[in-house]
Amino acid sequence: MNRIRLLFFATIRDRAGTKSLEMEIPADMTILQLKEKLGTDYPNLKESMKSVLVTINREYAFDEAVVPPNAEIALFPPVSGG
Amino acid sequence: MNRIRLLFFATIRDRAGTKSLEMEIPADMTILQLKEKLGTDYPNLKESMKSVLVTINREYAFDEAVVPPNAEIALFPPVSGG
Amino acid sequence: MTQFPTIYSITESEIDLNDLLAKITLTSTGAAAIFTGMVRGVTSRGDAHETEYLEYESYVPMAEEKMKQVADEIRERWSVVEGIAIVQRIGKLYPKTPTVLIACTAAHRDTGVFEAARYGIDRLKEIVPVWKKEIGPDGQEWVEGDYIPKPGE
Amino acid sequence: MTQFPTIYSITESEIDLNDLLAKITLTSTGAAAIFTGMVRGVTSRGDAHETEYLEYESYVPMAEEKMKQVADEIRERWSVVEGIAIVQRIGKLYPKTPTVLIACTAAHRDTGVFEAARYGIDRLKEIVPVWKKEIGPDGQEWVEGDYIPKPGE
Repeated sequence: MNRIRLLFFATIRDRAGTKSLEMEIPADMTILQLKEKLGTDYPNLKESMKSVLVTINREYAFDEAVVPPNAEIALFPPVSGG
Repeated sequence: MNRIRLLFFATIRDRAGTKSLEMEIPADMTILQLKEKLGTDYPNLKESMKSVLVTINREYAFDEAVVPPNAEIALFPPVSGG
Repeated sequence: MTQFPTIYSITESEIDLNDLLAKITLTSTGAAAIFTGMVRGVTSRGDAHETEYLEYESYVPMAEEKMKQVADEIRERWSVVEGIAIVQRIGKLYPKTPTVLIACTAAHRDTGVFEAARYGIDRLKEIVPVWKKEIGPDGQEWVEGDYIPKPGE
Repeated sequence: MTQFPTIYSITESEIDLNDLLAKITLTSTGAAAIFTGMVRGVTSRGDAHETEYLEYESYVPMAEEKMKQVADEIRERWSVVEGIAIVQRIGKLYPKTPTVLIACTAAHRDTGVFEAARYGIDRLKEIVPVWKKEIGPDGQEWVEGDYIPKPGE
């Protein structure tokens, strides 16, 4: 199992009801599998997981990427700064 | 005769050796004739009169324009601000 | 060779244009193109509405890394660019307040400095993790972005 | 209808970007494109040389009328532009000092505000009566412009 840190921002944080979480995940888990797990564990997040952006250690990451140990994973909607 | 005021800027002022002049000119004098007169009266200005810009009352003016009474005439090189 | 200054930051303080411009002006600099965005109190385009204030938040360490990336992309595309400043203000920001600044300097104005600044603000709005919630007379709502970064962005 | 602010001036004082931007920001404003020019201490393009300082002079009342004309031309071409500031500093100005500013504001960044600012500085350098003399290690020399205004300009 890998220990990871999850960060939520904007709408995703509002729905998760928390800014961050620590979590243990299987060593070969992909981003897609992590999103599925989050949608199951936190039903409020299920709908958001379809369009959420994900980063691994502050770089954009995609469904097939495997989550490395001690990763900082952030989940957030498309950015709207400026 | 018309009384006019002449203003010189940048290279033209340096060559004229003065910032401004008052002058009496014939009532129907054109800008071209005024430039010829200045080139004759002030030999230092003769060469400059070929490429000088002229304004009448703060608007760009051209050779065929007739100088109106009490005009403020300015003579200067192409602008180089910014 | 002179080191070209690159400033990038997420801040809760006022954006000081004079100070930022001075910091990216070298002795070889003759031109600067600066873009700033402000909070609109009244919006007419699209869904017309009024705004009391915006609440900005950011994933700060990643945002600063992505701002650095935007600056690197600018330098790759416009090698004449000398200094670059990219600043995003966050927190509670009221109408007429500058919220973001992109500034690029160069020796001359005709070698891409305007295009570089334009590129900078467009990219910031695509990849820098900042979000804003709009608070108006009818309640509050997150502003929706629409750009999906591609692998490697 | 809101009166759109237009600022134009020849000044011997420092150009304060924060102040000028605030003056052309309306409650409907969401974007500003600002151009500033500075004195270069070192020039590499063309006849490479060093500059100790520039001495600017202006035919002030005409210059301010022509700046107003530049602003009017901008509004004719980009009707979305809200505020316009055009400021030329004159006097003895040293390297790294901002000498000129053109700023245009609008509701959004994608409707011509960059192009409007670019147009403004190009036109200023064509028709606004300001001249500069360059003082360097090898003496002093007037900088030569090359634009000949057409009737009506």
